[in-house]
This record gives sequence, C-alpha cells and structure tokens, in this order.
Amino acid sequence: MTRWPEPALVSKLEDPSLNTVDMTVNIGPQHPATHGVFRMVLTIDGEMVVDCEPYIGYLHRGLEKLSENNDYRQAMGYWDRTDYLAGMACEAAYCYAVEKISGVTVPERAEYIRVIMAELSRINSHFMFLGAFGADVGSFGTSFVYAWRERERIYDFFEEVAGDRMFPTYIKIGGVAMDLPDNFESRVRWLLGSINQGLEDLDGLLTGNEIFVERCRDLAPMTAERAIALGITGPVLRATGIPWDIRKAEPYGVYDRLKFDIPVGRQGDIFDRFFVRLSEMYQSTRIIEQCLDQMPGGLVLNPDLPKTLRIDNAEAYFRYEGTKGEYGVYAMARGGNKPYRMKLRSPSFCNLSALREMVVGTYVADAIIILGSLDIVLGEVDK
Amino acid sequence: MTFGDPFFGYSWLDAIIRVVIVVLVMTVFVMYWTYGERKLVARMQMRLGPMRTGPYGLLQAIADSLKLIAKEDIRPAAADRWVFEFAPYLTFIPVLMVLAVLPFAQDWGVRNLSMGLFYVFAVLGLNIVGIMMAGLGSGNKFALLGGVRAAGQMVSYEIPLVMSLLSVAMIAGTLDLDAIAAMQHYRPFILLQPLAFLIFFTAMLSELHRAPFDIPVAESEISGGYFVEYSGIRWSMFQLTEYASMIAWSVFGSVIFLGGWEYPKGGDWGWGWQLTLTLIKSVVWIAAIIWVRTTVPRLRIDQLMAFCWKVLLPLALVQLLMNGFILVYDWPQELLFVTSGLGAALLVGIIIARAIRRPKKTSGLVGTYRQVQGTPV
Amino acid sequence: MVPLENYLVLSAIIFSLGVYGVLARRNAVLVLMSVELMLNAVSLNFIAFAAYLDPNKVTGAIFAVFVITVAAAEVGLALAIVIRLFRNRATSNVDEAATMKW
Amino acid sequence: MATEVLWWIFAAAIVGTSAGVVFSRSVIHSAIFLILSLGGVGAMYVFLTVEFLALVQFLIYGGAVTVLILLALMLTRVDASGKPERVNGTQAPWALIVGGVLGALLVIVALKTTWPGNLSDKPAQIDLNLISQRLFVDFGAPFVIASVLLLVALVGAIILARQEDGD
Repeated sequence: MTRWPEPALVSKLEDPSLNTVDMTVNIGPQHPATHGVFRMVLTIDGEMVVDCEPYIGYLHRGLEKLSENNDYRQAMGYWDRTDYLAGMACEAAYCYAVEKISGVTVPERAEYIRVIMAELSRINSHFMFLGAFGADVGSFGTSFVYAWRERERIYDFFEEVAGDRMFPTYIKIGGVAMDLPDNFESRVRWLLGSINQGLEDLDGLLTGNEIFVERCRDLAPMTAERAIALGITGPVLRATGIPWDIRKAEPYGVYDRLKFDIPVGRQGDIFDRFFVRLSEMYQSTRIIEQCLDQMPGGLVLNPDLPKTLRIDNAEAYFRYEGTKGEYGVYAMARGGNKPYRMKLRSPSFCNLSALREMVVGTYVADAIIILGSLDIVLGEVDK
Repeated sequence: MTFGDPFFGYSWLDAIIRVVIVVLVMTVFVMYWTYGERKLVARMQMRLGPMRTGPYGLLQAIADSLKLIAKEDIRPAAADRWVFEFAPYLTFIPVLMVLAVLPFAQDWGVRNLSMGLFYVFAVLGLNIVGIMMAGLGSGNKFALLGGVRAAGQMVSYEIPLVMSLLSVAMIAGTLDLDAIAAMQHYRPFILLQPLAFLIFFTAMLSELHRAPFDIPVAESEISGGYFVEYSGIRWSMFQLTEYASMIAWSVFGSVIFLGGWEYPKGGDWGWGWQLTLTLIKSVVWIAAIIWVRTTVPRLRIDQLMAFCWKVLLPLALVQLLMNGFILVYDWPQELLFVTSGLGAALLVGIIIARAIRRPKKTSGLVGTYRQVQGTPV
Repeated sequence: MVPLENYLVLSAIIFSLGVYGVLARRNAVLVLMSVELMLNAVSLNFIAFAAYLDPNKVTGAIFAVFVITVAAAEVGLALAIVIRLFRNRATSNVDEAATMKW
Repeated sequence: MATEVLWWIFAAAIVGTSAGVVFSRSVIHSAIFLILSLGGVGAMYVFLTVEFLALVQFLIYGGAVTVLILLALMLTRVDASGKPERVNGTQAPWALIVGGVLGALLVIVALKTTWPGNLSDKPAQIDLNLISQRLFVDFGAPFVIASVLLLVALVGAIILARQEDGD
C-alpha cells in the first residue's frame, strides 16, 4: 500500500471553493527534528499534511565566493565544513577536483589513506543518520547514544591521525598532510571491530523493532524515474533500486582495486533508505579492511609540489561519492593562485528538493521522519 | 499496629494528616524517582547519568528542583491567562485525589472507599481536562496539536482500560481496593487474567503518555506538546503530575493484578512487609515503564488508534464475555486462566505475526545487494 | 438539614440559565453546552426527588443514568454535526446553518 | 451544620459557574465553567448520598463529554480568521426574558408546592447493589434500549464525521 496524496487531499489543494480551516505549523529553524537550522512550514489539516514549504539559507556562509578569494590551500578549511559530519570526505573531493585541473599526482599510499579516511567519514555520517533517525522515530535517544559511542571512537581516531576531530584539514592537494602513526593498522582493525559491534547493536535496536518497521515501511516511496528526474543521488537513489554509485561508475582513487557491493533497495521507501545506509556501512568496513591489506609504503605527499599552486586556464567537474550522494566539485582556473570559480553541487540540497512531494499527504509525524530519512546536512545545503 | 484507626479523634484532622503524609512521601519519591529514572535510562544507553552533583549524582534531584523553582515563569502574550495558569494545577488535582484512596498496606491509605476501583478510573481520567486546557490556553500550535492528540488518545484508550479492570472486578465481585488486594492471598489476579493485565499495561502507558504512546508530547515532532510553553514551577507541576500518576498507576495496577500488599504473605507478616511489597512492586512496575520507553520508537497516531480499536477493544470485549459465562455458570476458575491466557497468546501472536513480515538481520538481505561491475544502467 | 426545596430551586436556576444559553448564544458548541446544563438540572431533580420522596431511593438514580447516557449520545452526534458544519462552512454559528442543504 | 455550609458553598459555585457558561465571552472559558459546573452537580450527588452517580458523572462528563466538547472547540477554532466571535445573537433580550420567566415560574412552583410525604430531611444511604438490581432487572429493557441508542449514536457520529471522498 502506497501512501501518496489521496485524491481527496489533492482535490482540496486545487479546489478553493471548499472552505476548511487548515493550520500552518512552523517547524524549525529551532526544532529538535530538523537536524540543524532547516525550517519547513507545514500546512496541516488535522494530522494530515496538505502542503509543505521548505526554507533554507540559515547557514549560508558563501563557500563558493570564499573559495575564490583564498588560494587553493587556504580554501580547504571551508570545504570540510560543508558536510560537517564527514569532513575528510569533503576535503578529499576538493583535493581531487583541484588535482584534476592542476595535474598534480598523488602517491599511492596517500590514495589508500584517503579512501580509509573517506570511508570512516561515511561510517561516521551514517551513524549520525541512524542515531538521529531513531530519535526522530521516537526511540528516546537510545539509538542516538548507541551511534554516538562509535562516532566518538572514530573522532578519537581522527584526532590521533590528524590532530583534529571534525575538521582535520588532513588531506592536502597532492596527498595527505602527514604520515600515519605507527600503530595505525592495529588501531583501525580494533576500530572496525567496534564499529561492527555498534552496527549490530543498532541493527538489533531498530531493524528488529516492529514499531520502527511499521512506521517506516511503505512510507513515501519514490520511483526510480522520479528520483532521477529530481536529481537525487546517494542512498536515497539507491533505495529506489538503482545501483548508482560513483565509486563504481567513475572510480577515482583506488576504488577500482577494491571489492565491494552496492546495496540497493526495492521500492525506495523510508525503510529502504534506512536499510541501504545500514548496509553501506558494512561495505565501508569491508573496503577499509581491503585497504589495510593492500596499502603500500612510501611517501604520502607529492614531493614535487610547488610551494604555491598556480593553475593556468583549466576547468573540470569532479564527482565524488559523498556520504549523502554525488558531491560534485566544479573547479575553474584562469591563472593565479586562486580559483576563478568553484562550485559545489551538494547532494543534500538536491535530495531536499524531493521533500515536498514526499511529505504532502502524510501525517505530521511522518513528515518528520521523511525529512530525517533524506539525511540532509545543513552545512551542505546552505553552503 | 493497625492503621485503620484514626490517628486523632477527629476524622477530618486524621484525613488531612494522612493526605499531607502521602503527598510529602510522594513528592520526595518523585524527586528521587526522576534521579532513578535518569540513572536507569543512562545504564540502558551505556551512559553514566548524573555524576557531578554529590556522590553518584545523588543531589541531582535537589539541584533540579531548585533550578525549576528559581526559573522565570513565562507566559506567552497569546496565551489565555487564566486557562494557561491554572491548567498545571488542574492536571495535578485528580492524581492527588487518586492517591487518597490507594491502599499502600492493609487499611493504610488515606481513606478506603467501597467503590475504590471505580473511583480511581473515574478520577484519573479527569486530568485530561487540565491537559486540554494547557493545549488550548497556550496559544501555541504545537500545544494545540498535543492537546488534540492527548484527547483522542485518552478517550480511546480509556475504553479497553476500563474493560480490563471490569473483568477483574467481575472475578473479585467487589470494587473495594482493599478487599481486592486481600482476595489475592493465594494467587494474584495476573494468573487468572493475563490478557487483562496486558491490556491494562498497554492502556496505562497510553494514559501516561509514555513511549511508545508518547504522541501528545512527542519531542521530535511537536517538541513537548501541550506543555511546550510552560517553564519553571508550572512546568514542574506537569512533571510532578506525570510521575505522581505513574506512581498512582503502578500502585493501583499492582493492587489489581499483582496482589498489592497481600501477595505473597502480606497478611501474615505485618505492615512492614506490606509496605515493602507495595514499594517493590511499584518500583518494578515503573522500571518496566521506563524500560519500554528506552527501547521502542513512537507509534503514529493512526496506528495508535487502530491498535486500540481493532486489537485491544475486541480482545477486551471477548474476555469480558468469557468471564461472564464462566462466572455465571460457576465453571472452575482455572478456565479463566485458560481463556484469558489464550487471549493473551492471541494478542502476542498478532504482534509477532506482524513482526514476522520484517526483514531478518542484515545478513539475511544479501539478495538485494547487487554486485555491479563497470558502468551501471 | 438541607431541605428538598433547595435542590429544586438550584436545579430551576441551572435549567433557566441553560434555556437562556440555548436561545441567546449562537455558537453551536455553546448551545450544546447549555443543553448539557439543562440535562444536568433535570438529573439533579430526579435524584433529589428520589432521595427525598421515593421509598426505595433508587429509581431517580437510574433515570439519571439514562439521562447521562442520552447526554453522551447527544454530545457525540451533535459534535460530529458541528465539526461537519465547520469543515464545510468554516463556521460554527448556528444562524449560518439555516439552509436545509448545501 | 458543616454540611449545610458546604452545601451553600457548592450551590453558589454551581450557579456562578453555570452563569459563566452562558455569559462568558470566550468559548473556552465557557467550556471550563461547564466542567466546573458539572463537577459541582457531581458534588451535589454526594450530598444526596448517591456517590455512585457522582462517580458516573465524573467519568462520563469529566472524562468524556467535556473532553469531546473541548476537542470540538480545538477543531473549530474561530480565532483562525481573526475576527472576534459575537457572543450573543439578536434574540438575546428575548432569551433573557424567557429564561427569567421560566426560572421564576419553576422557583415559585418548587417553593409553593407542599411535597407529599417528605420522608426525612436527610436522604438515606443508597446501596450500589440495589441500584444494579433495579437497573439490570427492573429496568432491563430501557437499559438495552439505551445501549442501542448509544451504539446508533456512535455509528452515526462516525458516519457524520468521516471524511468522504471529494470532501
């Protein structure tokens, strides 16, 4: 049973002659369910949502303009604040894009490190999703705390490697900033064990819960055609059944040497989105294990890198599989040490465009978990 | 020592003294139960809970109450003044009235009414009025939504609740809470009426707005529901009401189903043991409520109503009918256990049958993974 | 102690207040509330009569039970009508619901 | 004596709150006055030693009827449109006259009549068993009819309030 807008509601939206009093409820920008400073204005008729109007921009910092006014190295600090749950992945995407227009090569060891860091960031971000989504559905923070334990360990690990937890600026153009600590491999393997344990816990808490499944199943399903038409990427797209993953489609880094599966859903409902993310985390741990096995020695930073990077006329679009979807960086250089134009195609922003049509016709309580299932990060939406 | 006699000659004075004692004990219990709940929830969530105020955070309850008393009492400009300000107290009065008839030990309550059971559920239903006043008077849409939800929920769940209590009252043949407790000398009524117990527990969670039925106060949806605009002392009145009614429900439920102060050996071992029994049972009862709260997500409003009207109510009605047959024709009492147990098995079976449709653990779903090589579709 | 007349006068006052409310107030819900007042006055009368005049003291209480039943049924139906009216007309004023059909 | 004083306090409260129901400006205040008034009448039942009926009054009126009324008020809030609600219709003066005359008439009748066989000043205790005996045996048929009435009302209310297609 699908729950798209019922005919009655649709006709009510379009027919002004029937005069019923709807209520407008403002959810956000300060609301526990909006995961940041997102705001949506719901028009509700009793408990049913008849209209939804999202408002964004409360966290706009002018990332693209800031990048134009800082040189390639300095702008890095702004980029890992886009998807602030996966700072390492954003840095990597930025670096790949700049490397693509400048032609700087990256040592192999650094590529592996980047993959490990990006996948750990993905796990981190998805843990945040699982925890917050459980809280949205109403499990009183238990899922949140479960997720938080693993996140804390990952952040501790980042701190050990890079000296900072959320915004490490560890990945540099031409490699990574410094080599790994000595106990790196055993540390990562321990971390992976802990992550697997945390995943088992969360899996048992949420996936095994009848009420949770009942709340999520068959809610706001999205067809593959509609998802493609809206430009949706990432787990939300894969939940509709399309195995589209940039890491497979246009492999960058060393992803073509690694074995992993793309989890896809069946019908694109909330439960599939949840489940795709959960499964992706297992795949990420698999990727990290392979990286540890294959990782060569050697340098981690291109030694031929000039002190100040200057790029002549060049432009490139680099698509990166961010945690939320296709994290596309468009870079354009016209000489000098600063980019002429940087553009971010942020996946959260594009995924958010599906919100209205999914929310209309559902209950208020559903609207909250639909928003949660899109897993937006406001730093990325507002840029 | 018996508590049945008045402390002083005058029955009014005696009643007032007893009320004061009950309220004081209840308030202290609530203060420390909030601490206990935080510790318990923290343990379930792999945390430590309050640790900083005093040894093991023991002074946390006092710090919290001081903070709440000192906090500014805010009234929104759009609020309906009198409705807004009196709503918290109106929610508290029914709970207080209920505490006055609960038997905490043999003959030890404020007063024992011959219609105690009826009184309890008649009066406990009244605090919805205060909740709706809060929802209407706050001038806030979240509060209004919370009030509407609370009203629908309480009106619906009152019916299975009353049905489950009636089925026990039929067996007991009395509405006197003390007599009902005393009747369970050999076996508590939960053994005779497991289905009624399950229905009672579920409906009680709903009446208390506890997870998974915390829809009226859903923090992630309507951010607190009817008390979203309250602060300081009035907010703490709502909190006090919630916890006090939790205590009232747990004592009431343990009297009805678990034997109250009587089972086991309450009548033989004296009042000390009886009070201990009441304490143990109500603490376990409340801990169960909190356990449920920590682990399950929230239902949606239509699922909540469907569960009430399509599952709980028919089962409760059938049980009432079966009880009637068994009691009128004087069939052996063991049949009560059989029929009610079958009903309980059916209820659990319904839930399990619905849960079977869910996917197994993650590894069971490998079929949906697709190994994709090269460029995808 | 309290004589029967006191109850009768009290219920007469409540009843006439209810009559005034039904006739004067225009909000459908308020009209309903006034009807509730009148019904209450009636059942108070029943019980007072039973308690003072009826030898076995019970019949009045049973009639009051019936009155309460009817009141509950009436409120359920009437509020359904009010909500229906409000959905279609965006008003709960009984004067504006004078047409037989719309 | 104490009972008498309490009675007068409650009587005054009932009259005051009932007047509040019909005269107050805000519908919500009316509803809350109604709750208090009904509660006062419940207390009157206690004075008349019919505690059972007082509890029925609390359960049905306090727990169900007034909740329904408040719910209807929440669902039909008039302040959404912004204009203040008109308290009284055009026939308010006539209503005042009718209500006043009716009330005066009733009071006069109540006071002038000598009630036959005023058995005792203090009503006797009413037994719950007796009530159930009368209700389920002597008044069995009306009881069944009343339950059917409730059922019909329930179904009717559901049909009326249900949102049909195209509405």
